[in-house]
Amino acid sequence: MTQNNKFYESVEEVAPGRTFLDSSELVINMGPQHPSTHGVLRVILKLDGEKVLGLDCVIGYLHRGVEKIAENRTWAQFNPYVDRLDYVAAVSNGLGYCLAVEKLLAVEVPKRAQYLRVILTELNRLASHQVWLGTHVLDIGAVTPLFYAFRDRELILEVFEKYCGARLTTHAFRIGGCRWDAYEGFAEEVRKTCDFIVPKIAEYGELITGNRIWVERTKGVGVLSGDDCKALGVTGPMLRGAGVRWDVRKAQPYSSYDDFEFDIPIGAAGDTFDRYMVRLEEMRQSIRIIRQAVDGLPEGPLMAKVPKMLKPPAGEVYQNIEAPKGELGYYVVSDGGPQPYRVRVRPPSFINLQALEKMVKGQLVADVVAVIGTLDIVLGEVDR
Amino acid sequence: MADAPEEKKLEQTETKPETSSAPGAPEAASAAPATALAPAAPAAAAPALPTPPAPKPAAKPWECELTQRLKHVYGSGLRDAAEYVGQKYIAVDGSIAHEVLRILHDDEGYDMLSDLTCVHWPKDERPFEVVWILYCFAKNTYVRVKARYAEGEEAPTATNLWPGANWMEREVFDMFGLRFAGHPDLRRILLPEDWQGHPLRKDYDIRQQDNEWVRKNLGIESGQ
Amino acid sequence: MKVVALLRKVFLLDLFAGLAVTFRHQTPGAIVTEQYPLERPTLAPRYRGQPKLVKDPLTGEILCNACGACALACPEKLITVESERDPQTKKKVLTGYRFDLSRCMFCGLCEEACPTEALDLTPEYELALYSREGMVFEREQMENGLQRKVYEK
Amino acid sequence: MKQALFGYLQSKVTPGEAGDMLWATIYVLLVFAGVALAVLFMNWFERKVMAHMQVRMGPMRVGPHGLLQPIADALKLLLKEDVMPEKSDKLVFWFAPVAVCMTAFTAMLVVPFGRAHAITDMNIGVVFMLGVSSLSVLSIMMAGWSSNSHYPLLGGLRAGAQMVSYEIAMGLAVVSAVMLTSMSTGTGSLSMMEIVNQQFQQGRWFAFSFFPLGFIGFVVFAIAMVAETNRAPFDLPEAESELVAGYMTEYSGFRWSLFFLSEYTAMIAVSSIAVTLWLGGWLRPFPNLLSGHRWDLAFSWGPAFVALATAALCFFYVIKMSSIRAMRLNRLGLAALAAVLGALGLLMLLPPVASRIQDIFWFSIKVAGFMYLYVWYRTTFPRYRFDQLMKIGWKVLLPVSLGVVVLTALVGVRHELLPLVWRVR
Repeated sequence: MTQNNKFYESVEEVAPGRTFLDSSELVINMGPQHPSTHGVLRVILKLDGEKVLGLDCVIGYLHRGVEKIAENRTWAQFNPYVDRLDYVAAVSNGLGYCLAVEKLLAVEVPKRAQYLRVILTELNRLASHQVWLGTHVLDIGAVTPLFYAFRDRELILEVFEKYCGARLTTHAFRIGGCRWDAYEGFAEEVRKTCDFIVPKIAEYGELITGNRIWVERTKGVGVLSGDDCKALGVTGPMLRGAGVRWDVRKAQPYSSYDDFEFDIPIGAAGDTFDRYMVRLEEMRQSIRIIRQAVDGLPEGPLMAKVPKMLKPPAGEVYQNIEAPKGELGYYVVSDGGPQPYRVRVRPPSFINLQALEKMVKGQLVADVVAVIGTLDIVLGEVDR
Repeated sequence: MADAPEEKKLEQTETKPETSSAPGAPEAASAAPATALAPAAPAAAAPALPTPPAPKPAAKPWECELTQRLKHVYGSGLRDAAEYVGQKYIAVDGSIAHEVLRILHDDEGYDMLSDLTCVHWPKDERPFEVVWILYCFAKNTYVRVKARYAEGEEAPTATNLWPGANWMEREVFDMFGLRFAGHPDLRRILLPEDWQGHPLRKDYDIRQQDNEWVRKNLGIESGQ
Repeated sequence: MKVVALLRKVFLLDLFAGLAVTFRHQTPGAIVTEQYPLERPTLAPRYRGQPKLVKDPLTGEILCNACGACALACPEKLITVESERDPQTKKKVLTGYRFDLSRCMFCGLCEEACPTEALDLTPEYELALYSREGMVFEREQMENGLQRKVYEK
Repeated sequence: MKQALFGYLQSKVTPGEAGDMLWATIYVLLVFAGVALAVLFMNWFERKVMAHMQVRMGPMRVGPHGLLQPIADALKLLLKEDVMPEKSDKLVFWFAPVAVCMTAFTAMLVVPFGRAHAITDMNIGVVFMLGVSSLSVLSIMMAGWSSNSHYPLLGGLRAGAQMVSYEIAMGLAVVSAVMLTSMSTGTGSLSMMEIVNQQFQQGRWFAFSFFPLGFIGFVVFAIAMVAETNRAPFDLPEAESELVAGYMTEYSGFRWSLFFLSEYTAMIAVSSIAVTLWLGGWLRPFPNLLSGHRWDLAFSWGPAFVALATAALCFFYVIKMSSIRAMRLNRLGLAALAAVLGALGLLMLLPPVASRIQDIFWFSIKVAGFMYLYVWYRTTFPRYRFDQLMKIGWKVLLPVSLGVVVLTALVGVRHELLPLVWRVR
C-alpha cells in the first residue's frame, strides 16, 4: 500500500539506505494500536526531537459502512445500529435517530416518553463524561481517577440494565416514544445515583483539579479559539471551552428540554484545562436536569400512534441533538418506502478530530496525547 | 456483514413512488414533493386507521428578503426555496453554488458549516445532490443549500469559506466519487487508498472490490 | 491572598490533598470488585441475553405458532423458521427453528415482533461456546437452554 | 581451621574491612538474595497497595490474596520468549539489561543494614553509591539506542537527560548531609557506617538537625531520588501513554524482567541512601531521648510485634475467606503462612535474637516506608511533561540544594548563628 502522498516522504523513501536516524526529523507512527488513541486512530507525527512539526490522521480502521447498512434496513431495524456509532453514548445516538424519523413522520411523542428520554440521555451524558475523564486523566499519567469514574459509572449502567435490558448498546428508544415504562423503583434509584455522584465529582476535583502537575500539563495546551471552532465546525464542550455559550439543548430545544432550567458552563482560554472544567460542570448540570425530570415525570401513554410498518412520506429532515461529544446531527432522506433512502450522520468526533492538527502544531509529543484526550473522540463515530 | 445488494435492488425499484415534482423544472429536488398534486401515498398506507393521519407535511414555499435577492440576482439559478417541516432549504444550480455559499457566509453571517454531505439519485442525469447545512450563531437559524452535479462534474470546495469542510468533502469523494475543485488534499479518508469503487452509490457492488483484490493478489479471476 | 497561595505552593499542599484522597480509599469497604466465578451477578429481568422459546406452563408445549414475524423483524436475518401445515387444524406447526447467535446483537426486535410472546431474551449471559457452528441454536437448545457441563473446580 | 572460618564472627567490623573473603562472599549472597526477595515482595506489594487505593482487589487468584503472584510472574517471564529485534544492535541490546542489573546490585555493596551488617564499609561509601547508580543511565541509553526503533530511542534520550540533571541535585543534597557529620568530631566522613554513628553521637537524625536545613535537604533528595529511578510523577522514559514503554518497548521475557528487577533494586538502593543519611540508618527511633534499659527492651520487641501482627492479620483473613472447595488450598496456604509468622514472632522475642535482628529490622522498616511512598506517588500523581521536568530539575531543585549546602556550611561554621536553630551539643 504505497502512500502516494507528499506527507509520507519520510527519509526511507527520500534517501533509501539511510536509516531514520540520519534525518533531522523523525516520522513516528502513533497508532492504530496505541495505548492513548482512544480506539483505532493512527496519527503519523513528524517530530523535530520532541516538537511536533506536522501530523496526519489516518482513520477508517473501524469503518463499518453504517450509512450503507441503513439503506438496506427498515426504519425500525436500523435503530440498534445507531447505538454502535458512539458506543460510549449509545442512548444519545438512539434519541437523535428517533427524533429525526419522528420529525419526518410529523408525530408528537407523549410527554412522559419525552421526560423518560431526557432522563436516560442525561444519565448517558454523565456516563460518557466519566469515560472521558477516566481515559483523559490516564493519558496524562494519573491512573486512579479511571477506577473512581468507572465505579460511579457502574450505577448508571445498572439503571440502563434494569430499564432497557442492556448496559452499553442500549437500543432504549423506539420511533414514536419509549418501549418500556419506568420499572418500579426507577425514580428512587436515579435519585440515589445522582446523590452518589455529586460528591464524587468534587472528589475528582480534589484529586486532579488542584494538582499542580495536572494544571501545568493542561493549561495553555491545545488552545482553540472560539472563531477557529466555528470555522472548523467544532461543537460541544470544545466550543464551550473556547467561550462560546452555545448548546443545542438551549439553541434548538428538542424532547421538552425547554421545561428544565440548567445553565451552560463556558471556559475562557479554550485550552485543555477549560474544557476539563466545562465538562465537570456539565456533569453537575446534567444531574440538575435529571433531578428536575424525575420529579416532574408526568403520567400518560408511552408511544405515539405509529404504524407497525413505518413508511414516512418522501422528504428530508436534519435533526440535531447535543450529544456528549458535540452536535450530533441526522440528515435523513425518505423516498416514501419502508427503508431509509439516505441516512447521513453528522459525527461530532469526526469533525472535532479535524482540529487536532491546528491545536497541536508546534507543541510536544506529550501534548498530542493530552489533546487527543480532550477532544474526547470515539472512533466508532469517527469512522462510522 | 454487507448485505447482498440484489435483494435491495428488488426492494428499491418496486416501492419507490416517483412523485413527479412541479412540472417544467426537470431536476427539481424530487425529494421535495409537489404541493399541488393530491398526495396519494398516505391514504393507501393506513386505510384501517379510524382517525385520518396528521396532514402529510408538505414543502411550503419560503419567501423572505434573502430569497428575493437571490432570485433577483440569479433568476433561474435559484431552483427552489421552500420550507419542509419547519426546515428552510434552497436548491441552487451547481455552477452558482459557491457564490451563494459565499453570500451566506459573508453577508448573512452563517459562520458554521454544520454538515456537508451528498445524496445519490441514480435516476437523475445530475445524480449527485450535495447538501450544505449552514448555521448562523447570531440568528440561531439553520439553512440547507442543495446543488446537483453530474457524473464527471466537479463540485466547488467550501474549504476557503469554512476550513471544517476539508474532511467532509474528502469523505464525500471517498463515498461517492464526486471530486471537489480546489480542495487542498483530496484523497480517500475512510477507505484504503487503493479501494475500488465508491460504496455509498446506489449501484455499488461489494463484489467489485473482492474481484479486484483476488485478481491483484492471487492473479486469478474471482469465482464469485 | 498572594502569600497564602505562595505558601500553599511551597509546602506542596495540593499534592498532599491528592495523596489524602487516594489514602482515604484504602479501606477494605471501598473495594467494588466482584470475584466472578465465586460471586455471580444476577441481572435485571429485562436483560436481553440468551433467547428462549417460552413453553406454556399449563400444557407444556411452546407458544410459537411459526408465523415467522421474528425472522422478518431481525435486522441481521438470523432466524429461520420451518413449519408445515397440520392437515386437521389447518394451522402451521413449528418443525424447525434456527437462531444464529454468532451474529446476534441482542437488540430485542424479535422479542417485540412476536405476537404470541413465544420468544423471550432471558437474563442468561454466559453464552461462551466451543465452536462457531455451535453458536447456531437449534430448536431444543432454544427450548430448554444450553445444556453445558459447568465445571466445579 | 575453625578459627579461620568463624574467627570473623567475634570482630565488630564488616567482613570487607576485616578482609575475610569467605564471610564477605556469604554476605554478598545474603544481600543479593535479600534484595531479590525484597523485589519479589515489592512487586506484590505495589500491585496490592495500588489496587486497594483504586477501589479494586489486585491479584487474588494465584495463592491466597495473590501472594504467589510474583513467583508466577517470574516464572512466566523466564519461560516467555525474549525477542531480539532483527535490525537491532545485537551486542549492545544483549548487554544493556546485564549492565543495568550489575550497576543496581553493586550499589548495594556499602548499604549498612546494621551495626556491622554490611558487605564492606568504604570510607567513600556514599560517593561510591552515587557513582555506581549514575552508571545505570548509560545502560538505559544503550537499551534505548540499540532497539533501533523510534519509541525506545525517545525513551532512552529522555532517561539520559532526566537522570543526569537530577543527579546534581541529589549530589548536593548528599553533600549537605555529609557536612552535618562533621559537627561533633570536626572531620566529616563519607562512610555510611560513620554517618550513622555520627547521628547516634549527635543524638539527632540529620533530617531534624539545624531544623529547616536538614529537612529541606532531605525533601530535595526525596524528590530527586524519585526522578533518578524514573518513577511516579517523573516516569517519562517509560511513559505508557506516549512512548508505549519507552526504552523497554523492544524487550520481552527474561531481559525485560532484568530491567524490572534493576528498577526495583535501584529504588531500594536510593532509598537506603536516604534512610542512612537522613533517617539514622539502623538506629531505632529516639535512641537518646528515650534511652535506658526499659525503652531498649520495648523497642527490641519491634520486629516481634510486626511479625505477630501480620500473623494475626493472615489468620483473620483465613477465617474471613469463603469456605467453598475452590478456596480450600488458598486457606490452607494462608494458615501455614500465619503459623510460620507466628513462630518467627515468638522466636524474635528471645533477647539474643531480638538484639541482633533489631538493627536490620529498623533499617528495612524505614526503606519499606519509602517503598510505600513510591507506590503512593505512582497512584496519585499525573506525569510531568519533559520540559517541565527539566525545569524543576534545574530551576527548582538545584538552587534549593545549593542554598541548603551553603547555609549548612554557614550555620555549621559560625555557631553563634545558632539562635536561629537548635543549639548543637
